[in-house]
Amino acid sequence: MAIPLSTTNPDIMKQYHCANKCTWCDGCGNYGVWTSVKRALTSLGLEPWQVMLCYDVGCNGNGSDKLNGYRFHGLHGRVLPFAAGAKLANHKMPLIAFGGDGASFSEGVGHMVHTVRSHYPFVFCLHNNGNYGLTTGQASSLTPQGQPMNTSPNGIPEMTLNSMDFIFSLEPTFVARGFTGDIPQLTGLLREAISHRGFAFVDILQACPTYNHFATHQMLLEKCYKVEDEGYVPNDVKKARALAIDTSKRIATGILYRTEEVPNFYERCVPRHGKTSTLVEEVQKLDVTKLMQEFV
Amino acid sequence: MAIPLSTTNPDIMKQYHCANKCTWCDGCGNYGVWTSVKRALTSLGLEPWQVMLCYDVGCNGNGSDKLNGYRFHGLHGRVLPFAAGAKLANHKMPLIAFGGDGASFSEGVGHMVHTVRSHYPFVFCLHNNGNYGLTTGQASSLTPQGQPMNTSPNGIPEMTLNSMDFIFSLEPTFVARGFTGDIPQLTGLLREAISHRGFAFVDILQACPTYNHFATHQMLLEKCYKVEDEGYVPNDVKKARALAIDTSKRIATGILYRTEEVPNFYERCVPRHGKTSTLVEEVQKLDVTKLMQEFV
Amino acid sequence: MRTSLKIVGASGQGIDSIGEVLAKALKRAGFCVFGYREYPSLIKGGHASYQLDFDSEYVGSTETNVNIVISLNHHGLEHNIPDLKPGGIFIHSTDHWKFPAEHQKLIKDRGLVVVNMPIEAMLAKLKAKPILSNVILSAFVWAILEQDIDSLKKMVGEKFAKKKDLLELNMQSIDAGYAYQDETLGKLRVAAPKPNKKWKDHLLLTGSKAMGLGAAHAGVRLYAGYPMTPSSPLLTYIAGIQNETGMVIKQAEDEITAAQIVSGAMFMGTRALTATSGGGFDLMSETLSMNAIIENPSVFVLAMRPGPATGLPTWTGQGDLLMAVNTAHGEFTRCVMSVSESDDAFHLMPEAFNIAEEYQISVIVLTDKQIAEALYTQAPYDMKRAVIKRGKLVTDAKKLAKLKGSDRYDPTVADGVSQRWLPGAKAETYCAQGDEHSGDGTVDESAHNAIAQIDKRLRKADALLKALPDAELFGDQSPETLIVGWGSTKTVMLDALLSDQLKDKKIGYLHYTYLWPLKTGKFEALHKTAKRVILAEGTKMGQLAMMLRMQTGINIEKQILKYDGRPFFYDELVESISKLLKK
Amino acid sequence: MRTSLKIVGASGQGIDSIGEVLAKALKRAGFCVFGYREYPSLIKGGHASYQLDFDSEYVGSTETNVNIVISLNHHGLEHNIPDLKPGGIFIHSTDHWKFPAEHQKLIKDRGLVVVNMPIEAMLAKLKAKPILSNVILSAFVWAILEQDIDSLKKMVGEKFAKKKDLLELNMQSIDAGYAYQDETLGKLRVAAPKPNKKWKDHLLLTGSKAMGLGAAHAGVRLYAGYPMTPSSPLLTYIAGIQNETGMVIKQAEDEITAAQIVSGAMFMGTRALTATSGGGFDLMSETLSMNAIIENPSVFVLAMRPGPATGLPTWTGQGDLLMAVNTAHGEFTRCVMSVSESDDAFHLMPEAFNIAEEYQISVIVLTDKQIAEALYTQAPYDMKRAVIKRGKLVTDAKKLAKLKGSDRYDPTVADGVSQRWLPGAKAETYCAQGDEHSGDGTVDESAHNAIAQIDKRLRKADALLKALPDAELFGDQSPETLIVGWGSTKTVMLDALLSDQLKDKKIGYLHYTYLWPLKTGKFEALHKTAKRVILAEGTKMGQLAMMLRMQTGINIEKQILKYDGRPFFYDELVESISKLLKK
Ligand SMILES: Cc1ncc(C[n+]2csc(CCOP(=O)(O)OP(=O)(O)O)c2C)c(N)n1
Ligand SMILES: Cc1ncc(C[n+]2csc(CCOP(=O)(O)OP(=O)(O)O)c2C)c(N)n1
Ligand code: SF4
Ligand code: SF4
Ligand SMILES: [Mg+2]
Ligand SMILES: [Mg+2]
Repeated sequence: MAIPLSTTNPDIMKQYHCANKCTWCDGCGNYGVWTSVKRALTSLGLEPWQVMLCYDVGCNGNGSDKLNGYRFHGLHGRVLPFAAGAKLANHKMPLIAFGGDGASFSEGVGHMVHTVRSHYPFVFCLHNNGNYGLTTGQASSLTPQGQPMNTSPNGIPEMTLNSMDFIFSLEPTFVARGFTGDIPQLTGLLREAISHRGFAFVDILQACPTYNHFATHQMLLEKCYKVEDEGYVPNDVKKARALAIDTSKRIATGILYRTEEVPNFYERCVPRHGKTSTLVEEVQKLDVTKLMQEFV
Repeated sequence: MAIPLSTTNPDIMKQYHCANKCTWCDGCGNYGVWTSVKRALTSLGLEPWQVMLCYDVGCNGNGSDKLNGYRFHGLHGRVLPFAAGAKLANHKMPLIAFGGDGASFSEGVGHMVHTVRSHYPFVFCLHNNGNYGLTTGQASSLTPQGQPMNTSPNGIPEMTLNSMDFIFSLEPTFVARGFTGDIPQLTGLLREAISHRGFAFVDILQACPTYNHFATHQMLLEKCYKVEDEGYVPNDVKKARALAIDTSKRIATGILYRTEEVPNFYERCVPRHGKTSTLVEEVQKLDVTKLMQEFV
Repeated sequence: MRTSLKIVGASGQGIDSIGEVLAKALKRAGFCVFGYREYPSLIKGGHASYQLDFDSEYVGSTETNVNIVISLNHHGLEHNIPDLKPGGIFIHSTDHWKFPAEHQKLIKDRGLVVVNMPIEAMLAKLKAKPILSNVILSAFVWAILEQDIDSLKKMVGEKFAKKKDLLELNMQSIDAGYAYQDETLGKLRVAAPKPNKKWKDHLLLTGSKAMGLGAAHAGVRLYAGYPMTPSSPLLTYIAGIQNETGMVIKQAEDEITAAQIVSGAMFMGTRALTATSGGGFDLMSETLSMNAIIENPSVFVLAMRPGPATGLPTWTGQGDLLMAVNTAHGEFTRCVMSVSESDDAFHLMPEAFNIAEEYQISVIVLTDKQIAEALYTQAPYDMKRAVIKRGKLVTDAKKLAKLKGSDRYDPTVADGVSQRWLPGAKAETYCAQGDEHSGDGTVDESAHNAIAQIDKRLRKADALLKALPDAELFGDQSPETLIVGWGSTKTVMLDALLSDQLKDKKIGYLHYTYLWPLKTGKFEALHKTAKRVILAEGTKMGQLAMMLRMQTGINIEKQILKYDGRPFFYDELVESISKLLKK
Repeated sequence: MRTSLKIVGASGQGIDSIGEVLAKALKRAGFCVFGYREYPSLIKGGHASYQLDFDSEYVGSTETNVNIVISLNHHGLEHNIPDLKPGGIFIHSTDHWKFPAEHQKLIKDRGLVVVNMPIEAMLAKLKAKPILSNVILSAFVWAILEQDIDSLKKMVGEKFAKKKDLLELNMQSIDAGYAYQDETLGKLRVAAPKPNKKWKDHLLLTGSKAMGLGAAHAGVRLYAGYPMTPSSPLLTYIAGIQNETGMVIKQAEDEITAAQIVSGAMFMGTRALTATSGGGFDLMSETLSMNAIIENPSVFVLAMRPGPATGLPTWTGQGDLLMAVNTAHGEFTRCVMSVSESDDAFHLMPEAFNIAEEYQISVIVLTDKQIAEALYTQAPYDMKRAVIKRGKLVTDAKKLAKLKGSDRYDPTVADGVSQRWLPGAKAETYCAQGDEHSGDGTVDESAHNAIAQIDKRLRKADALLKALPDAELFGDQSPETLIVGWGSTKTVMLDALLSDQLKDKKIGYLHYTYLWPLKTGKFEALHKTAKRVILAEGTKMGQLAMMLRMQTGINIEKQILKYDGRPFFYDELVESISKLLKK
């Protein structure tokens, strides 16, 4: 996809505006993601009718009717395969999918595994607020083990999932981390993610003042730093993995890993080699006379 | 669980015998697993009525009626959570679950993720034959990428899943690898797995002469070696992981990693602290008079 | 005479806390209270409400219009004026509000009293945090209702017994709120009904909590679930009492997992429960089918909300009945039942497990958002009534020794229910086999075996149908008008039948607790003599009527259907029925 | 006069290859051939069979007894002697076999001929691998049927055209097999029916392949699936032709994924398909519900096998009808149709996609293991017949420019079908919203909006019901006996009605292709005049009868039900009907 870079256009920003009021809690990190997405798309010169935004169910998904663009808000945990199908059908249209940590590492964790290994060419934003927000604060797989939550007054008996080690075990080609407290950075990350060849995983550390009292906005502000500020080049998968996993003292944000060398799923589909049209454009009656011959 | 160790008893072996004839193809690795399981249980002095064996659906599951023991043969991809429920209900009964690579890394991969991180105390045998046997040879997530299979004549477009890196990202407490060509070793691995405190993951490289022509019995015979022969001690998770992942030249078999320090799920359930009975034994009418008080 | 009040505002503003305090205080003062919550699918904000209807007699429903509205923000001022009955009182604390013309007219026509309480000033005076405005408001309402201040203080006192510092401020807030009534406005009063001592010792609880207590009482030892409104309150409650009950609680990674975990646990012989809503139940359906062929007892709570998809996640409906009866592949016996209020929400739990174990089948227990979250006044549950029945479970060592593996799924048993023994029992073993199988679980794909086993599994439906109670007839016992319904329709219907408009109209209400297999004897008999038959249901399609027609051929043409996410309201239902009586 | 032969042996022994070679050779020789497979759920071993019934007229069914049995192992000797008609021939190569007494008696009574072919010796002489025994056997049967050796050679020749070395050996094997007939046994013959030229240019293909061709023809550009018998052959076929069709094929990680992928692809505006069996369909049901609320057209093929659970995975049945009609939470419009053989398996694919797009709903296309794997003789498909209809899809730039986002789900449209435009179209955008929503997909939980939208989505069912064709009446057009059925029952029923026993009995067969919404006009009319009504169905419960009663009140008491995993067999069905005619 050839994305027209950086034609910043105030007209476009306006087009994303929508009359519906945001309904997130005060101080919610979802506001930051919402703003960054609009900015990133605008800065790429993409108008609402040119983009497809797919939302999972959760507090994050409640943003689906708070901006313009072609949008989809489907089932809890299932946004990834829907987005994959959408992208394969019209591979020319930029697509961003959004989902929570509950959706992505519990109900839909199987899709996460297979989306990464499939290298579908789209962007995924993980709204990582460390809990099930919309269902009022249950533990997700990413909630720290000792933390009492709704339905787990004694804390969870399971180990907290090390999400980055997990994602890296699936051989991703683009991994970034942002933070809802830094909108300019997040905007930039999204722009880069959209221009990635394959599947772009963007982990967004998201404040949830209502239920997440263990990784608060304040704490994230203190711990997050930008890798590019320290001259980091995101082309070594081993280094990237170590950097992504270790969040004990500091939390690395920015593009942590990227390679443009690996063909994406669509490119690897042999039947599509040499074809320029999209599947959407190809819907018509197909003459199967030749295919019938083997049966005569 | 206190397992009576090594009371080898020919009488018990006989008790596992069942009149139904095996229906696997000639040379199928399932024969090896089947034999090892009976031997391991016998050597532990466990009679059929004392063990619970849970089978997934696949060629492996077709073994469910080829030996004695309390057995379950359920749905494709779902054996892990059923086994977890069974074990939690009667934590005193040794339990082994069996499943294929298709079941475990596609349909049921979400359960795999959460079973490992939950540390349920039972054994899982992965029948790793690198394909969907029972449905006639489709690619699984573990089939090499270039390999043409039923439904993927051009080979699969997805990356082959690095199953061991994946499993280690979930912080397992017991990881072993066996091979269907070495029944004595596999028998020993199963014995150790049964005595493990938490979730024991046993990867069994299984020959499938009918559909797997890329990791054949012969090839496995040549590449597999026993780690204990080289003085390996399976207590360092980093070393274990590296050993498990790299199968390019040689394939490490034996117990690759083990720790008995991590409490299992049942042990971490606060309401069960201090209780000695099983949930099965506790079924009776509970007087809820006290619980009603808060509502008056 | 029923009286009602309603607190409105944004989610998260404390609506529920005022509602709960007042509800309990009213109950203790001798009223039967029914509480109803409305809120959008948002964490905070949006327009939510908590309504209390109370009386000296039983109340199980909500009226459209109320005597008092307490509005916590300006949304209430915008929307809820029309909700007041003539003479009603509107309480708020938004300064300089100007009502639009049509509201001003309403206020005049209905003689409404609007009270702008200076809450901020009162808080300032008390040096209290905004949260205490809830207490002030409660106390003010308490005064309006002419209730005794000490009873309110006692109740709030219990809550803060361990936090002395907060206690004092709470008491002062009560005094302030209560006093505001006398001092500032004089004799502003809403005549409360006469209290009746009998309610004092009743419980006040939601259907979800009733169900949770029922499950514990039924011997449930493991609960696995995944959060989904309106089944989450059950999970939250059961998880909350885990340290008291000793249950194992598992918040599973998804609904399939929850269903499989409880299936595994039931298979071993404990009692285990899961609950979900429509979307999660879709995912559990394959497990339902699995349990059918391995003849594994299991109980699934299906808490309904309007679909399809996410639909109206925090609202109510009865649209999943046909799905519960027909979902999951293959033909097999299942039992579908529905709770209707706090009483059967408790008592049907042991019943569901008994049926599951006696017939070795899955039981689906329907509930809905209304039942799950409504607040009921409930007599303390009788600990003697339930009996734990485990059907053909063999535990005796001698009997176990005589069993053959092939007894487990012996297809020749008359009622289709074969002997069951548990893994770990010293006996011949068997395989719980998902493929078609012979008696001991050996795979057997022969035609004669398939027929024998399918017949076996479906014979259970005949036996079960015989054993199940028929629908229950309330009201007139030889009704001229027969109304058919199920689930949460019951309590509002019973309230409606006692209304002045309907009480002499010879109406019978036939309530279906057991919905599948469907017993139709009573319905067919009553249908013959009734002049008119009506279905009342929270659906668009009239699903119970479809099922009754399928089983009897009888078509119920008159239907009162509601599918906007709200339960039937008392006055609205009275009117709908009245209209149909004229036809 | 129909003739039949059957190859029996273990799975993996080459049964299918003999069957397919003979089937094609017979078709080319001028016969209509119907092929039927039976095999256990195992990769190799077990007892499997491939039966060919052929005639000069159309055959769409299997007889219980055959003229020739070819047995590839001793299991056949043990089991299949009773399958032969009087004068039948049993071919095997197991030396020293001794038939038990009852078989010896059968052989005598029925005048059977048992041929022990020295296959091993013949192979040795040819220096050929065991696999060529299949060719030898085929040629021998060919000779018994008095067919021309050259036609067989030509056919086998085509197969090995590119492998010259194998070709030679194959030809020698044909000669040897063919010659064995003449030389060794003299004039052993089974009189084949008279050939009829018209079949020569027909296709010989399974229902799955017919469906695959139909899907490609319908404009399907993406297929996502997960292997599950009996839907796998469709996946395998479509994947096999991907380089010719240019389709994107995705073997998904599970059925939920497959359903979501095709939903996403349909949403963008291409045509995409998935297929599964009962267990996989359970998992897809939540997606069905999702597509209902976002009004996303989609097509699901549900290939039935007997459940519950794994059940009889390689056998056939019709037990998932009620599930297809009722599964998935919430109330919404769906269309359920069923294919019945190779002709409609093709033609219903464009039809299904047209309905999906015209009504913006999900269409469930039922098939079963019988249709999926049976071999049909089929006239080449007419490339002109199908028309691609995309309903209210707006693509014109001017019209797009005029659209408002709120047109997408405008609830005021008369037929419930609002305008649809695709992501990427230069127009106002909208949200395909899983929560209840207003016209442009904004979440709207108000009562009036919920009613408007639910009404909208269910109005489509009225429009669809009107547009759908009624059931089709075959046989007598004013029948004394009315038989009702659907799916794979059709071809065997039509064969049966032409049988000597039934052809003059004034029987009409009412075949339902469209099962939901259910059109009942014809049924009700015919029911009035028919003396008796019979349901014929591959279930235990008589599901179509349940549905017809639900919709009409009419109870079909006489039912021919089969639920042992086997399809209706020709002679068996004739007999069952005959019996009921006497009642
Ligand atoms: C099948 C199904 N199960 C459960 C739910 C209820 N549900 C809605 S959102 C959600 C979890 C939300 O957590 P997360 O994905 O982290 O999103 P957040 O609200 O935190 O942004 C759940 C369990 C559902 N809608 N569907
Ligand atoms: C829900 C569902 N989907 C698909 C199937 C069909 N199915 C049966 S076994 C199997 C895969 C088997 O592969 P694997 O787990 O690797 O076991 P193997 O046969 O190789 O031992 C599949 C797809 C099923 N039974 N249920
Ligand atoms: S609950 Fe948390 S994530 Fe949800 S809206 Fe509130 S702050 Fe945001
Ligand atoms: S297909 Fe493979 S795994 Fe299955 S029985 Fe045959 S050899 Fe074994
Ligand atoms: Mg979250
Ligand atoms: Mg496998």
